[in-house]
Amino acid sequence: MAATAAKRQIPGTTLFDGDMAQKGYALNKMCFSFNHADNRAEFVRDEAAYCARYGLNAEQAEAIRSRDVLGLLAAGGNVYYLAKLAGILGLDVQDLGAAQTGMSKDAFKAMLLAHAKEN
Amino acid sequence: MAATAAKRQIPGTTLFDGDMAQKGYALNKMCFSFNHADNRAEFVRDEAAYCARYGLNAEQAEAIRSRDVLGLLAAGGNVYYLAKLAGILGLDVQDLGAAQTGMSKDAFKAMLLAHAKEN
Amino acid sequence: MAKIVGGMFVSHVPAIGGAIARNLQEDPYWKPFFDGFPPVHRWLEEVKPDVAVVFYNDHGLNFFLDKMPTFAVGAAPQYHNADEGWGIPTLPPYDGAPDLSWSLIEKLVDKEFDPVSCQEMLVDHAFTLPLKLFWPQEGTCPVRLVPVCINTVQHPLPKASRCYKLGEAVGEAIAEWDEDLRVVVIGTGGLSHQLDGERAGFINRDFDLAFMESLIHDPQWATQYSIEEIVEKTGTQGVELLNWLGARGALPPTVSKVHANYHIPISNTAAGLLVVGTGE
Amino acid sequence: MAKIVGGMFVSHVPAIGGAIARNLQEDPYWKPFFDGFPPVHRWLEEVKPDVAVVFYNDHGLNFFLDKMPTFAVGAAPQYHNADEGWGIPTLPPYDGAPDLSWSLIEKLVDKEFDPVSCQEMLVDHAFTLPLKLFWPQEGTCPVRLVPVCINTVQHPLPKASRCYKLGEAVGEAIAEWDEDLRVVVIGTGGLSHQLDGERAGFINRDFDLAFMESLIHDPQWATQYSIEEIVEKTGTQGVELLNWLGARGALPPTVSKVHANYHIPISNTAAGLLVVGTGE
Ligand SMILES: [Fe+3]
Ligand SMILES: [Fe+3]
Repeated sequence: MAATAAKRQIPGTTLFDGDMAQKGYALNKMCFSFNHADNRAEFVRDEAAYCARYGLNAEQAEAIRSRDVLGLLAAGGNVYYLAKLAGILGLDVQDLGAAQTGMSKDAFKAMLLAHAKEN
Repeated sequence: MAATAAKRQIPGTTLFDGDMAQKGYALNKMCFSFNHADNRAEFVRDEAAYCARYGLNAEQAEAIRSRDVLGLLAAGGNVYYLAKLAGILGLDVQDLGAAQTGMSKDAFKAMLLAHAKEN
Repeated sequence: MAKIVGGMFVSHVPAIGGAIARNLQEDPYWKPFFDGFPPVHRWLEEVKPDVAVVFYNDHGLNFFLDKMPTFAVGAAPQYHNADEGWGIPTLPPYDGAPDLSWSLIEKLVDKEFDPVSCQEMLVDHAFTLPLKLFWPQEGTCPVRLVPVCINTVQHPLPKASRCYKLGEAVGEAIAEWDEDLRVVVIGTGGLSHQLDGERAGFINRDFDLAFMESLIHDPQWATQYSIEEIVEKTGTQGVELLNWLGARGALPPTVSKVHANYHIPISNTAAGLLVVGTGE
Repeated sequence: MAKIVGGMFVSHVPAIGGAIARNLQEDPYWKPFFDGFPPVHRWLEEVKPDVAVVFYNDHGLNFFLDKMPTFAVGAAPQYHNADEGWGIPTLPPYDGAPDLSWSLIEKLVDKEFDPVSCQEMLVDHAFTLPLKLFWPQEGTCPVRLVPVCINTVQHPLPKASRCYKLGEAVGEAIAEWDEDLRVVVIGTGGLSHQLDGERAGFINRDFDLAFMESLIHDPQWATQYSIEEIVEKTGTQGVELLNWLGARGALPPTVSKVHANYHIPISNTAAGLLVVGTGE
């Protein structure tokens, strides 16, 4: 049974609710650990071992391995914690945006700028 | 300025409010550490050094040294955390009660029993 | 739909853990306390709950003053007990009911409560010992759990009336939960006792008995009192009766008494036990 | 008696920390954003606040999902910033105002809010960067701080109307505080942006401008929307405008606009800035 009532559908958007939180706890806990430089270094040294230590499931570990941002979200990742992982990987939020929308980074940035011109 | 409004006076009783919490933070944090057996052992090995590491002030450190229960409370100790210290010292809650009321332990236990006979 | 079958209210004291570990149930000191439980065990075999929602207070195991919640609701798949520092045995983990937990949290937030959600949570003797008293069998506890933790440590404590309303909202959320579950609500702590200060050893038999009686026939009676008044009447730790009020709030107004026991003292505490049924 | 002199509302983005550290205020990308602040600095020199109450959201520095508060109020003597993992410089500690914090907490609990009290609390970029933008001078921040943290991470989030009421209760508590202090309230976060999902990059200029306008003339306007509606209109992180609503709730109904700026984009975010005065 889903923990939550029927949800409003917002295109391209998933609310991080109790269902997602249950799914993603291990992944988010790993990302929370990245507040510490030692932990970031250890992740870089051996990603797979670090993921295993936090008990990531196969879907989560594979999404990490393949740098699959939408896959990380689908596996219960919360963007507030995933952002710390992105920092390690040298990705900024526009890289993430491009990866998720299928745009080039330049196209993504142009899209952002275009919002300034609306109306 | 006191953090809190005029307080109801209850004889022999201090509510653990914001004023007390500010005063006792270091002491209570030290006692919270006693959830771990390693920390308890380290305290036993060198009480003064352990108190110093948690930044206890002179009043708190002296109350620890002299096993002064009312002094620990006056210095901001909260009984929920102090109870972990009592455990290390091998004191049960009737020892604490006796120490605070100035009774012998037997007299304190007799006083508790007498409540059963009220009315 | 989930149904609340009844409420169970009991004091908690660390020493109970030691007494259970050493099999002191027949010891003269402990016998008047443990003798309260066989009727509860028989009732539990009749009503067969699947889930228990436990209103309790943490004693500095899971929460410290750096992040002290007013109300916290567990939403973990499992809850672990751990060393609290006073040498009682650590009990085996408890299975959670996280979907139900999230449903409670959603409905509480919707009704303007501000709970802390806890996807990992250590549970202390206030949670584990009542469960062990109610389900004394070896091994893991046979019901799934939802912990609801109320601050009784750091003043300001939530008002008695607020705790009762919290319980009401929990009760409504359980009733709306679309799964065929039998739920028991549990409140632990109190009754009158005071561990700290020159008034240590304070006990108030009259108030305790009136309070236990009120939970059957006039459940909101104790909500007339401020926190300071409750401390004055029941002691600095007697205020843990807030957990009883929370659990009582989750029950319908009319309940029937199944069993009660009251014994002074265990440790420094007046030990109360009350079980009420809803007829479900 | 303490007086609220005004409210300051601003977006927060980690990259602002990097821009400050590298002195990019005049860089063409950053200039339209940083140019918003000199008028704010002049206003602060006029109103000279002693204390700032900051409504913000934590991004996984101080709080994790094991203990996720709906509302948390700092009550520490000092607040430390720390490494958040994305390489912006750590800023010096902030002085607290713990007596005022406790007074707020007492009054919130009395009014049936259920805050977490935090006697130790790391503060992240959502707290530190707005302060650095408002008080850019070297060294420590010249006002004492009371952090009020609102959950924008783990749904269910508190409703917009609840955040506004939280602010109202904070405002009343400040007004009742018996010390001659000048207080500014700050709300950080938003405006529209979405970092995650196929809709990443979503921005809603019309809504943002209407929201900023509403804070001056119709402050409860945004409380008509559910959390889902706010996410739909402003993005998954645009919902951080809850912090602006909390801060606005603490101000009197009538305020006057001191300064506003709106610029798209910094990072993926529509950056808003609004300062209003109470005339105190
Ligand atoms: Fe207790
Ligand atoms: Fe943010």
